[in-house]
Amino acid sequence: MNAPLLEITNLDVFYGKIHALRNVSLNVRPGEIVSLIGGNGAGKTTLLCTISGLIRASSGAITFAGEDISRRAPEKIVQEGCSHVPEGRLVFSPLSVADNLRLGAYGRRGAGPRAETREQATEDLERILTMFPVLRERRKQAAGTLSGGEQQMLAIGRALMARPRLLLLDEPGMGLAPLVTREIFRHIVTLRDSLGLTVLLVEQNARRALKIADRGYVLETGRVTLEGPSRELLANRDVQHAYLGRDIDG
Amino acid sequence: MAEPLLRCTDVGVRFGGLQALAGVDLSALPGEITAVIGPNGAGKTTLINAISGMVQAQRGTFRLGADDITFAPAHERSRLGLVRTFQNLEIFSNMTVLENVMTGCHARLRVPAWASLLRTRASRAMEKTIRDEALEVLDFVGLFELAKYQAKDLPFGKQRLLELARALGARPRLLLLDEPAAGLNMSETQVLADLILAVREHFRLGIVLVEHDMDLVMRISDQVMVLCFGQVISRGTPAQVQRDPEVIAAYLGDDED
Amino acid sequence: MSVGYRRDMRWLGGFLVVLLLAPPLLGNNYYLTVLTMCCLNAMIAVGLSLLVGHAGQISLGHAGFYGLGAYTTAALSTTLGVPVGLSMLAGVGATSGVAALVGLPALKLKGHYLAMATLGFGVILSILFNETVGVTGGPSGFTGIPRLSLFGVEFSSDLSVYYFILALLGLVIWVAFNILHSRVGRALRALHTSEKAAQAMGIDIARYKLFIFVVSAAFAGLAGVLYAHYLTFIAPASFGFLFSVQLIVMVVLGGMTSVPGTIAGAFFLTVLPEFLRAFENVEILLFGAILVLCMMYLPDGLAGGSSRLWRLVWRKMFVRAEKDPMEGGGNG
Amino acid sequence: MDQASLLQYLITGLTVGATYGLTALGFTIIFNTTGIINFAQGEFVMLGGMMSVFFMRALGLPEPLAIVLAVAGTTLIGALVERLAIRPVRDCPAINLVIITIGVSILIRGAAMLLWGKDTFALPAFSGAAPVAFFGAALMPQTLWVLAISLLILAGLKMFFSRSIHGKAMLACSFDPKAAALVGIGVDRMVLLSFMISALVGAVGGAILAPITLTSFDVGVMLGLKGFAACILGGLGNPFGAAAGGLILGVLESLGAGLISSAYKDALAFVILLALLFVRPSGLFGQKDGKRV
Amino acid sequence: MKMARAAAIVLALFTFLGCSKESDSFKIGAVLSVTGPASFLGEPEKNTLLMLQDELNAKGGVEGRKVQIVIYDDESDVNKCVMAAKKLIENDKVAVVIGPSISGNTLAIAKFFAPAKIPLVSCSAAEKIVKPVDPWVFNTPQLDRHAVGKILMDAKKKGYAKLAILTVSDGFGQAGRAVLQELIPAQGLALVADEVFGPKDTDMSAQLTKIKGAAPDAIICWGTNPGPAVVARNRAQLGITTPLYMSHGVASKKFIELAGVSAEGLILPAGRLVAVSQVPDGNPQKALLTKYVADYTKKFGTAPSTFGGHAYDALMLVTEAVKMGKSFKPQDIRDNLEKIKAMPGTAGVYTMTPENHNGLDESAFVMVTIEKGEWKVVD
Repeated sequence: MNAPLLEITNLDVFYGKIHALRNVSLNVRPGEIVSLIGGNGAGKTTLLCTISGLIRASSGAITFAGEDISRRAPEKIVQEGCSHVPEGRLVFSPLSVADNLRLGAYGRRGAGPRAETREQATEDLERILTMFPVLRERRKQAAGTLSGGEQQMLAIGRALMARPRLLLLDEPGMGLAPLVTREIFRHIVTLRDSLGLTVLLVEQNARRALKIADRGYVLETGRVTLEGPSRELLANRDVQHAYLGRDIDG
Repeated sequence: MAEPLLRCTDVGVRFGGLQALAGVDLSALPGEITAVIGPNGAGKTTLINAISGMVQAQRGTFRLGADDITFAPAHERSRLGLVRTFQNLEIFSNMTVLENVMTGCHARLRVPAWASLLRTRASRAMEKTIRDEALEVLDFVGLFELAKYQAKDLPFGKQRLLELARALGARPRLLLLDEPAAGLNMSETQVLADLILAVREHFRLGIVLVEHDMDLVMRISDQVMVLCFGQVISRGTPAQVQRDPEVIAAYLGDDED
Repeated sequence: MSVGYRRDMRWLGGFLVVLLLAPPLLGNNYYLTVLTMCCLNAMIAVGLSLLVGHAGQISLGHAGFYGLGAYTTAALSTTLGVPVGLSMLAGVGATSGVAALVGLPALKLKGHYLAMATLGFGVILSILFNETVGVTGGPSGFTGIPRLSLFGVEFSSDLSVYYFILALLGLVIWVAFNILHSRVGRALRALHTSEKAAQAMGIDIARYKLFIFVVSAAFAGLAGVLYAHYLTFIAPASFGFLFSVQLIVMVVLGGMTSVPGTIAGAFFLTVLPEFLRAFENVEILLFGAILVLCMMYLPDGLAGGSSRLWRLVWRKMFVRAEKDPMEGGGNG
Repeated sequence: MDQASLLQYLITGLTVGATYGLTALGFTIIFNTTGIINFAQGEFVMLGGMMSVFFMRALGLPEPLAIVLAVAGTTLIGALVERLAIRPVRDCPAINLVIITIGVSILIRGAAMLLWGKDTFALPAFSGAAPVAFFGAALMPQTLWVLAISLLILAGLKMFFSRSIHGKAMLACSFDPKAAALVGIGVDRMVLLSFMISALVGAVGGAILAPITLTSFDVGVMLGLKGFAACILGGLGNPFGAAAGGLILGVLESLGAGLISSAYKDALAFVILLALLFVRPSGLFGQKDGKRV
Repeated sequence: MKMARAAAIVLALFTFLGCSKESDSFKIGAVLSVTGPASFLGEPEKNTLLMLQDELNAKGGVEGRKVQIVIYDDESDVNKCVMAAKKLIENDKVAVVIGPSISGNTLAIAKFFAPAKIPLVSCSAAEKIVKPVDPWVFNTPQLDRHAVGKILMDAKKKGYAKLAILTVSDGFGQAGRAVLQELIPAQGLALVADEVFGPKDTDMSAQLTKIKGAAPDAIICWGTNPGPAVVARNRAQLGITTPLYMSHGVASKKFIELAGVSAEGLILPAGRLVAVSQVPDGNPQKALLTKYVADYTKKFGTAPSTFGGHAYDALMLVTEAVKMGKSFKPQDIRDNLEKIKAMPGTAGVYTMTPENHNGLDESAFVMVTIEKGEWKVVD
C-alpha cells in the first residue's frame, strides 16, 4: 500500500482550558475518502481546523505529503495542497461568485512550486463552472444571495481552485435539503474518482458519510475510539446505537 | 375540527426583484404539528420570518386565534403567544442557561421598567416567579443540572435544547421551530423528536416545524406542506407527501444510495 | 441570580465604606478634589457601561449630556435665580428629555453609524456651549455658579459636597445593579447578543435601547449637575468630543460588563494624569503607552485582570478548594 | 449673493474637503481589511506634513525629496503600528482594537510634540503662491495639486479594490478572516499592507495639504474626527463614498460659513450629516445593510 | 473579595501621595498650560520662570532665601488646572501662585485663593479676573480693552468708518470680540461684519469672502496662532486689499514666519518686547527688555514672546512685594503687591492699587506693523 498523504500522530490540542483532542492519530492515503464521525463536541471540527493551521496543536505531528505542517500558517498549508471547506461554508458574501472562485486560487499566484499562470487559473475557473453549472448561471451575483446548497458548491469550488490534493470537508450537508445533500455527496465521489482527490470528511449524518467513505474514524470526547473500513463501522452495533439511529432511508 | 390557531392567507414576500413567497396559505391547528419542507431557497425560513414578524410581508393576512397580527411587530406577536426558535442558534451566549430561559419569560409578567430600577417588592416577587418557572422548564427539557453554566459553554446539542426551553419559557400558544435538528446526529435527533412530542403533550400548543431531516418530519408531524420556489407544491399527511412525485422530483430525490 | 445580587450589594457596601473613610486618611483638599472628580467620572462611566457593555450600543456623545446637565443647572440657578435643588432636577430632566429626542432616531442606527451619530450630536452640543455666549458664557466659561445647596442649606465645605456626591454615586451604582439583576438587564443583554432572538422573546428592542440610553444620559446629566455646583465654574472645553472618547476608554479599560471594573477604569484614568504629572512633557507619551499596553495585556479590562490576579493570590495564600466556581468572574 | 462668492465658497470647500476625503480614504482601507476604525489615521496625515517640514528644515533637503522621505517614513510607522500594537492582539473584540488605536494616536502625537515642538509650521507651495483668477474667484495652484493628487489616489484605490485580485483578497479578510486564510490569503500580510497603504495615503495627504492648511503636531485630532464623519457620510467601506463624503463635508462647511453663520458652520455640517443618517442609515453610498455591526 | 479589590484601588490612590518636605526656600507655585492648545502661552512662561529662578538663586535668592518654583502643567484643561491649584495650595504649601496661562482656568481657580489666604498672580488677560477686584487675585498682561482702544484710535485717525471683525471662537477671541462689539459703536464706528473661526480651522476664505461682500474700510482679526496667519494668507490669496488689523495675540516671530509675505503691512498693538531695538533709550522698560530678550534667546535659542513676559512680570512683581515687606508671609506679599508703584515690567509700567490689580494702561502698547518680515513701531 502507498504512503499516507496525511498522517497525524499523537496530536493534543487545547481549546482554551478544554482538552479538545487527546492523543489523536490517524492517516489518510491518496485517493481515499475517510470519514470522521462522532457526537457534538467530540472534536471533529477542531481536528480539521488543526490540520489546516487555524488552531495550533500543543503536541504531536501532522505530516502532509511527507512534510511536517503542524507549525505552518494556514495560507502556507493551502499552498501545499491541503484545502479546507469550513463548516458553514463561509463564502465571501458581498463578493461575486466569480470573485469568490478567483480568490480560491489566490495562494497560487506568484512564484512557488505550485504556482500557476493566468491561463491555468482561467482554465480552472472554467472547469469549476462546468462542474457546477448553477455557479455559472450566477457567477456575477453576490455570493450571499445564493441558497445554502449553492453556497456549499461555491465553497467546494473555491477550495478546488487551489488544486488541492487533499480536501477537508466539514459538514457539507448541514442545513441542506436531502436532494441537495445527495448531489453534494455525489460530487464528492466524482471528485475522487475523476480527479483522484483525497477527502477527509466530517458529517453529522454518519450513515450517509460512511456510505461513500472507504474508511472511518469514530471520535469521542477528543479521542479516537474506533477505526476501520466503512462497512465494518456501519455494521458495528455500538456505532449503530450511538450515531446511526433508525434507518429510514434504506 | 378545531378552529385553526394560526391562519396565514395569501402570503407574498418580495426582496427586490426576487419573489420569495407567493400566495402561500398555512393554517396550524392547536395540538398539531405542521411541518414545512422544501429545497433550500424555497422560502421556508422566509415564511417563518413573515409569520414571526421579522420580515414584513407585502401581501397576505395573519391571524393568531382571534387576533389579527398582520401588522403587529415581532415582539408584539411573541407576546400574543407566537414564539419561534432559530436555525442558526441565537442563544444569549453571555448569560447563564437559567437567565436565557428567564429572558424567555420576559414578556409574560409585566412590571414597569422603573420598578426593576428601584427593585420594588413587586419586581422582586416577579423575579422569583420567573425564576421558578424557568427552572421548571429547564427541568422539563433536561437542562436543570446545567442552569448555572454560561450558555456559551454548553455543547451544541444542549444549546439546541436551551433554545427550545427559552421559547417554552414564553409559554407560547404556537411554537415555530426553524430546523431544530440541524447539526444533530441521528441519535440526538431521536431524543429531540421525543421531546417535541412531549412538549406538545405537556404545554398543549400548536407547532409549525421547518426541517430537512425527513426522519424527524415523518415521525412527528401531523401535516406536511411542501414549498418550492416560494409556492406550495404539495400538502397532506407525511405519507401522502412522501409519495407525491412532484415532491420526490423537487426535494426528496429518488432513493438510489 | 440573587446570589449575584447579594455579592454585588456587599461589594457596593465595601466600596462606600472605603470611600467614606478615605477623606480623613487622605488628609487634604487636593486629594479630596481628585477623589470627587473620580466619583463624578465613575457616575458617567457606570451609566455608559450599561449602554455599551450590556446593551451593546455605543455613544460618543456622553460628554455632551454631561455638559447639558451642567449648563442647564448653571443657567437656571445663576442667571434665573432658580433654587439649586430645583435647577439640579431640571438639569437631569432636560438631559433625559434631550436624550430621548436624540435617541429615538439615532438608536435605529447600528455600529459605526451610531457612533458617528452620537459623536456628531456631541459635537453640535459642544459648539452650542461655545457659541451661545449669552446663555453659556462662551469659551471662557460660566462663572459664579452657586455652591451646592438643598432646602436652603448650603454644603459649605468640600467634604460635605464630596459625601453628597458619594451618596449619589452609591445610588447610581445601586440602580445599575438593580437593572443588571432584573428583567431589564436581561433584556439589554439579550438584544446585545441577538436582536432577532430578543424580539422573538417579546422584547421591544427599540424601547429598551431608548430606555437605557436615557438612563445612561441621565446619569451623565446628574454628574454634570453636581460638577457645576461643585466647581462653581464650567467651560465648554470640559464637555468636548475628547472627553466622550475618554469616557468610552474608561468603560472599556475597566472591563465593559463589570460595574466595579468600570468604576476602577474611571478612577484609574482620572488619577493617572495626576500620577504622571511628575514626568512633565513625557506624560502624554506615557499615557498613550499605558493605554495601549493595558488594552493589549488586559483584554478583559482592569476587572478581568484584577480578578485573574486575585484568584492567583487567593490560591497562593489560602490553599483550599474554591467553593463557588462562579466566583471572580466579574458581573453579568 | 454674487456668483463669484459662491464659486469661491465652492473652491474653498473642495480644498478643505479634499483634506477630509484623503483622511477618510485611509480609514476606508484599514476598515476594509480589518473591520476596525483606526483612530490614529489623523496622525498619519500629521506625520506626512510634519516629517516633510522636518526633512526640509533640519536636513535642508529639497521639497520633493523631503516629501518622498516623509511618505516613506510614515508608511514605515504604519507598518510598525500594525506589527507592534495590532497584530499581537488581533483576535480581541473590535472595540479593544479601536481603543488601542486611540492610545497609539496619543503616543504618536506625544512623540511628535517632543521631537518637533508645539509650533505650527508652513510648507512652501509646490508651484508658487500666486492665485489664479477663475471666473472672479481666486484659485490657488496648490488647490489644483491637491485635487489632482487626491483624484489620482482615489482612482488608484478604486481600481485596486474593484479590479485587482489583491484588493479583493483584502476585502475578503474583512468579511471573514478565517475563510480568507483557508483560501490561501496571508491575513497577517494583508492587514500589514492595509496599514501601510493607509499610512501612505494619509502621509501624501498631509504633505500636499501642508502648504495650504499649515501643520503642527496636533492637527490629527480634528482631521481624524472630520475624516471619520466623511467616511460615514459616504458609507463606510466604499472608497468613492469616502472621498465624496469628504468633499461634501468640506463644501457644506464652507457654504455654511459663507451663507449662514461662521460660528455654527461645523454644527450645521453635523446637523445635515445626522439628518442624512436618519434617512439613509448607511450613508450616501453605503450598502443597504451595514455588513458589519 | 470585591471589597478587597476596591481597597486595592483606593490604595493605589494613596500611593501617589508624594510627601512634601518643608524647607527654608521661598516656595512659589505655578500652574501653566505647558501642553495642550494653549501651550504657546505656557511653554515660554515656564521657560521664563525656570530661567529667572536660576538667575535669582545665582544672586543669592530673594531676601536671603532660595527661590523654589513648583510648576504644574494643566494641559490647558480646566479640571487638571483645578487639581493642580489645589495641589499647590494643599500639598506644596506655596506662598504665592503664578498663572494659569488662560483666562478660563484662572476664573475657575480664582475663588480658592481668598479662603487659602494665598495671592494669585495670573498670566492671563481677561478683565473679569480683576474686575470686580478679588483682594487675592492679580494679573499681569495688558487688558484687551487697551489693545482694542489702541486699534480703534489708529482706525479713527486713518478715517476708517466701517469695520469688520473676525474672531477666533476660543476664550481669547471671545473676550476680544465682546470688547470690540462694545467699543466700536461706542467710538462712533460701524460694525458691518462679525465673523468667527474655529481655533483648529485651516481655511478662512469663506469668512473673508463674506466680509469682502460687506465692504468694510478695515478688518480686525482677533486670535492667536495659527488662525490669524491663515487669515493673513487667505486675505492675500483672495486679493483683498482692505487693511487688516491683528490683535496683540500674534505678536511673536512665529506669526511672521507662518504668514510669510502675507504678513507684510499688517498693523497691530504689541508690547514693546517685540521691537526692543526700536524702544527709545529713555524708556524705563528698555534695559529690562533688552536683558530679558538677550538672556532668553541665549538660553532657549529663540526670541521670547510677550507671553513669557507675563510670567516674567508676575515673578518680578512677587519678588518686589517680598522685598518691600521683607516678609515671605502670603498676607504681606498680597498687601505689598497692592502698593507697587511705577515698576517697569516687560508688558509695561505697573502701578497697583487696591482697586486696580492689573496696573497697566494703554501706554503699555505700541502700534507696530510688519515690514520685510520685521516688526516696525509706527507711533
